[in-house]
Amino acid sequence: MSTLQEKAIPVGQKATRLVVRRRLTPTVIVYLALVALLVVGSVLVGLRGEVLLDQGGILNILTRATALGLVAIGQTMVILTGSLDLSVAYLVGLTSLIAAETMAGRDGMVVPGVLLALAVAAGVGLVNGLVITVLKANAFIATLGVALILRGYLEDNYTGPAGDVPRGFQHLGYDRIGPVPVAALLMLAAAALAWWYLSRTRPGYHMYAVGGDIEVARLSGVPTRRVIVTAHVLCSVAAGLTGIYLASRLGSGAPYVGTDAGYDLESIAAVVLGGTLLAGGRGGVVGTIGGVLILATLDTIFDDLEVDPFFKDVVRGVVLVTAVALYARRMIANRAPGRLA
Amino acid sequence: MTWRPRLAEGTAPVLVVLLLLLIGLAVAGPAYDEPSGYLALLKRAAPLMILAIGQYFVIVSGGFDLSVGALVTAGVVIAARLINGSESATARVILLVLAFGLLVGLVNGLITTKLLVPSFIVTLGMLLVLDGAIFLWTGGAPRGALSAGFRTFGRGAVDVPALGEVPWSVLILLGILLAAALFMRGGTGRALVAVGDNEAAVRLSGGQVDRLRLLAFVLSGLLAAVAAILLGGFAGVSAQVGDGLEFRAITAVVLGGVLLGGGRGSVVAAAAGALSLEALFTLLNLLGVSGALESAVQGVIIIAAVAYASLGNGVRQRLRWWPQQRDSARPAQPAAS
Amino acid sequence: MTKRWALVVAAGVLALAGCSSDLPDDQASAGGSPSSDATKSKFFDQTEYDRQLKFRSATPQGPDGKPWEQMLEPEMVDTAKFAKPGGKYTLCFSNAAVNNPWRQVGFKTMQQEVKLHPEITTFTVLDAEAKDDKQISDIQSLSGKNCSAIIISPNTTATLTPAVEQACQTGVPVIVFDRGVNTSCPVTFIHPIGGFAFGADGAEFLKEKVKPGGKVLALRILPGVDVLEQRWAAANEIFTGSELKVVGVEFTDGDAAKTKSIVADYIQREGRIDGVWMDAGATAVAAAEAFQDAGVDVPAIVGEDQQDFLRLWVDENLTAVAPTYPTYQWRTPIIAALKILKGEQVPKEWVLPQPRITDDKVKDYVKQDMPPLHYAMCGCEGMPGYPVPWK
Amino acid sequence: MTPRTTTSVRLTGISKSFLGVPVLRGVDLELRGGEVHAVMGENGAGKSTLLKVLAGVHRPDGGTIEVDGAEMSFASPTDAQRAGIAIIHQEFTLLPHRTVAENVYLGREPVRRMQVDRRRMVADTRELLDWLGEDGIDPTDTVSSLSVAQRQVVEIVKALSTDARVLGMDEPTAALADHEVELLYDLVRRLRERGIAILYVSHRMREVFDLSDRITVLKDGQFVTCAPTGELTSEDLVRHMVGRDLGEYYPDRAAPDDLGPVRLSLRGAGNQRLRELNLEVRAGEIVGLAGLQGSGRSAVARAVFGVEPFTRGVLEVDGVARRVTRPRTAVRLGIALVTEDRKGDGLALRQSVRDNTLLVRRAALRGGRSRARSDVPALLDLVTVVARGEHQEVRFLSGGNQQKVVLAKWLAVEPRVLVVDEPTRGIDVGAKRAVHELLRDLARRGVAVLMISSELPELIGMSDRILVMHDGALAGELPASASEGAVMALATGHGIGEAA
Repeated sequence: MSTLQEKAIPVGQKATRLVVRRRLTPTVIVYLALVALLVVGSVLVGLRGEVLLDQGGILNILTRATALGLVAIGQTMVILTGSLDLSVAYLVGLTSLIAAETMAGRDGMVVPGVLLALAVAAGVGLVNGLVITVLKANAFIATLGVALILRGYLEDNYTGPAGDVPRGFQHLGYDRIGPVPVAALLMLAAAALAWWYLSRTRPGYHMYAVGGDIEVARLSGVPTRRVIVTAHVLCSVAAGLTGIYLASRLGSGAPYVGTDAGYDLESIAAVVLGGTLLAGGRGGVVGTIGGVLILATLDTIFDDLEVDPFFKDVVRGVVLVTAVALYARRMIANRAPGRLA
Repeated sequence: MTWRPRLAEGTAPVLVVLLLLLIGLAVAGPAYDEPSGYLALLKRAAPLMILAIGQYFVIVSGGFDLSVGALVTAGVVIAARLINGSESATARVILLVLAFGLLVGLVNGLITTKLLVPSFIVTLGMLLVLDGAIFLWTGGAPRGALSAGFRTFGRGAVDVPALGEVPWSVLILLGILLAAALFMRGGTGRALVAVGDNEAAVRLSGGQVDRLRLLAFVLSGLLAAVAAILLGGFAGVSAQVGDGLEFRAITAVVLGGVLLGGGRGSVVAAAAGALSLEALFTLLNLLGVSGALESAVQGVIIIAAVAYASLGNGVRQRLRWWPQQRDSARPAQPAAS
Repeated sequence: MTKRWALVVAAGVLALAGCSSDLPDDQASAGGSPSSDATKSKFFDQTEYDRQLKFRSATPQGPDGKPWEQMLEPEMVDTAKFAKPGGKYTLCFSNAAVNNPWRQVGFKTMQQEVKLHPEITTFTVLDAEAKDDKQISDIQSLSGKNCSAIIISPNTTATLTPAVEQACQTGVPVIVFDRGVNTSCPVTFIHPIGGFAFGADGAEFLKEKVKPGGKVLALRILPGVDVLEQRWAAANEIFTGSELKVVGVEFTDGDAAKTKSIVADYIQREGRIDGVWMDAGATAVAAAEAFQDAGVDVPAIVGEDQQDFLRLWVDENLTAVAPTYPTYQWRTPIIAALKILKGEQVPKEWVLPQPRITDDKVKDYVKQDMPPLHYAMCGCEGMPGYPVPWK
Repeated sequence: MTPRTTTSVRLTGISKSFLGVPVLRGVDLELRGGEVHAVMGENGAGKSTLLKVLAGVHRPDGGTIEVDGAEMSFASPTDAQRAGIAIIHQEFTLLPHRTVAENVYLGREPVRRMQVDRRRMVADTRELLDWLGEDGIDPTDTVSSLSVAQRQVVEIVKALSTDARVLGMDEPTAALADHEVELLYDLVRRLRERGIAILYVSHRMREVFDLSDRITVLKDGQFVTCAPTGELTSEDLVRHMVGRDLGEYYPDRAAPDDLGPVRLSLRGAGNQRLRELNLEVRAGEIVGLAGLQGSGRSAVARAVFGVEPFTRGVLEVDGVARRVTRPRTAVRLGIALVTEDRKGDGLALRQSVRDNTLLVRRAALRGGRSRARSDVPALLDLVTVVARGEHQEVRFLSGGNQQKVVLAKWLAVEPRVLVVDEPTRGIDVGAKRAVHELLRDLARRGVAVLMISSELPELIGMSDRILVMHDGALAGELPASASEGAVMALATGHGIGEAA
């Protein structure tokens, strides 16, 4: 193509810009911010004569990241697919109860308890997915509706913590290797699995495609409905894993363990903080884990500094908006001029 | 083309639902034999309806406002602390609360339009900031007290000729609803809907997209402040007065057939959605449905409403559209080859 | 799935192979774990009910006028092994939350109590923001700090038991107050008499004030919270044995607007309500206002010791009673901790008196300058600096 | 990986209805390997539906599809792909944030040991690109970094990667500039040489004559005729398509004394993409603005309208120098812009015809409420919109009617300068003619019209004079009825000396 020659210079420029852009993806920014936060936090905590990243500190950060991390991994998948899940918080509570009640203190029931909890979670995810794809309800409303239904079920059937987890199973929640909790490792393993799934497998590719442009995906032969349903099932299963983990940690199931922690909005915040586009199609689990670690680190630093819990909320809100504003600026700067408006 | 009364797209179902609920109320509760029962319902529903009207502006222009619940709490807590029982401070503080709502809306809108952060995230952040900041300021729990004058708007009633005692909140609601309906019929209102539909088209038609969206957030903030005044007036100081109201308002708007993502729906329907929601709660209460199942019923209903809107609508539209296309086509002529 | 289980197994093997676990040893949980049927059973417990009702009339031991230092039928335990003379104590406190006015008033009272004791050099507080999981981490991290004593106000009973056990195992004295845990490992568990007494106080009042056959409306915050369930269980017990007619039991979510709506509905539906029982007083004012707004007299009503209710009571001359769940109990853990660290005996279960405010005393508790949601039974009026921190 | 042997496809008696309304009524079509078979017809004639039936997007209600003599039934696009049929849709079907290879294999990613075989994907994509001679595109490039033409190539590679031997193209040149169109022609011819059967759907007469071997004409869902291209004239085609003779295409030009004062003038105007522009448009005339895509002709429109404003020079409206830095200012000065992307930039599709008609008036101007009610029907009559009523949502209108609504929206504010960018893109012959007449009518009423079009016959037919752009500057001016050759010479930068 002869005409390409006259474009040779701009293409060159574009290439250098691309390199810069690749270097500073939101994921990279998140981890740079995490490192900066750790440094600043260490200094601030150090000024009080304490150490942020001692064994206890690391343990704290990782423990706090575990449950939110698991939920956020699932949430990443649905958000990447262009959807959203507001039902995870109640689902975490529900699955913790199912696991703990099935186990009822018996060692032999651990596996059935876990499997049943995951099965129920998958079922809820399936409902979410089907309501969105078949009934064509907006994801926000669909999952809000399912959340309300779950809430009704929980309120109607439970009056507080119930069920009992055998001691053997509690090791999942309490064991650690050095300063690293086993559960955090499992969470990271789940993240790795999700990363592999999203960036290496066909269904993962299709999630990006559906989130990027559902029409394009459909015309290209991507089974869009199946992809959305799968994303929701996986998200709910991740919430189910969170419920199981919390059951092991709490020793029983607790109906409001998910909502008290605000896992619905907080997981969305973590995902977006991690650089995933709320509209879908761009981002990934690696960034999400970074986002979760930032939130967990902030929490730990604030605890060490004994900051008023209300102040924490203020900072969380500001951090969230600032981060997303930063990503938005980068996107505009990088966007090729094309469309009129 | 003759003008005829016309319901905006998606309005009819919510009116049917509302009618059914009101009939249900009349059957289930003796209190709803007379107008005063419905007036009481309207009074109760007024804050949510006003919130829904505010939320409508944001949703129809393509956004979300998750901060209204926190803003209601903030409004009540601020008013209580500043008034501190003093009657003379009332008027000043009411203006201040309204200004605060306006300011929060302005910040939401500016961050959304200038920094291009999705409104979902902006208002989620604002929710966190407000929740934290307000209690940081008051040291954890509400302080001070509301004056009787402040509470009149949510609590009191006024004699209206021919109607008798009408609660202030109902009058305020009707005023706002009327203003909102007129606003939406006017140019700016229509342009706001068009922004939710196609921002670029409005911009290239010379519209000020950012200013319109900003306006939507400001209106939402302002109306949340009004709702705070009514709720604070109705029920007094409470630290959790606004809990969950954002989701309830969004639910109401969606129930009213307004499209999430913007571009379609009427403000009257959004308010009707809120009234339906409140009527539903009252009906469930009258029927003795346990509080626990209430949320489950609510969940089923909003899913059904949205599914009906998107599924039912598609079918109806196509039925309507295709024959029309045929009419407009030229009469077929034999091919001359 | 197999993969993941392999990981779990591997983790288990690692744990066996000497990797550390923060899971407390089994024998520590002498109280035993709750069985699922126990927590789901009816909340009424005759023995405990009788015990609490008896406590109400028992004479407390301890200094007069300082109910936070008094104790009912104490069973003292020796704390010599925890004695750590010389002062310079670091007290650590894992708080469930400060998310409601009751906890706010309590926490401020506790902070002021700490200031009264120069031997406390550091008071470290971790706030769990009402998250069980965070409180477990908080307790873990407090266990790792050099605390002289750990005070815990658990977010929920069952779920925090393992964490409390874990804290016990560090050898540092552990003090639990407000809600309990299912283990006897803490040195002392501090609480007012309890929910049955609270519920009974209100119900007995209505039984006395409302004419037989009168209609009573019971308003509850939400189901499932053990303390609140006990209150209702006791009230229900008393109502059942009376000639009162309970026309409705409703949950208000602690939402004033909802409360008002519910009460208004009942006034319309029943024509007349003769008594209102509440399991917590936060929305008592809203309930009373519903009557005022409907243009009828406020009937006999049960509230709590919040200022807004007490003021309304005095101003409107209500027929009312205010059982309390006194916030002065937040002073006691600090006092107990210091006793323990000095090697003095403390009760294994430190039951505090739980007064109720009646018509004759109500004026003493009204403090015009305090915030509306301030709890009168804070035991804080005599503290230096009062009333600034509470305002 | 190269396509296998040639294939032939035969559609017989295809019919398809949507909710009882027939769209295709017994259409026959035969397609051979190594030919370019054009399908023509007005909008609504059923071209796109036919293409979608072939692609497995729609299932026909009746009729048969045979591929190499074997009867097929396609339940999905995947089925059609398996039979060697692939479609390039009118809109781009690429994900901007994904790489070329990921886009090419979207939905059909090769899998090896549970993972997407990325190496193979990239290698195969590169092979296809090489086969087409498109080595300027790297399979690992992100699509957002490619030019429009390059994206078109990726689209074609995507279709070919399915092993397609039958390629359906729906208005493939719609988004391309003239020089890119030439490249596409080249590509299509190469595909033909390699034995691919190409079904080519287009509105553009010239393209069809340049490229196709045979032409099938559809009208109202029915087969009208099929003939070798050489046996048809453009007049024949038009007659077949509309069922009547449209006669001369374009309305009369302006007479010299129709011209009024200068409405719009640029002196030394420029910005990042434009250099030293000097031009004038008078009341009553239509000035054509020609140029290859990328020459800056649309940039002039955007600059005049304040989207990407001029940073140098003077812009005068009615003789007064103005700074137009945003569309709002332009609108208030009486400048109107009909953009090339009417769905993306021009209309709020879910809003009613009425609301769209009043959009500019409401968005940019104040007041006028009382006048609005009586105005709208008159405006819609003027632009001859066919709709169910003024409350019908615009998305349910045909492309031509939508474009008329766009024009109505501008007429509602009575502009003095009207800039139209590709005003007839993708609309049928009848609507096209209506738009042409409307533009001329506006000129007669004293509007200064600046018209941009990549369809040279249209531009030449409509304009009173033609300005040609090349590389961000004016290359020259040509009188009415200049030849296409003369325009192209200037546009490609060859004739600058002689014309200036």
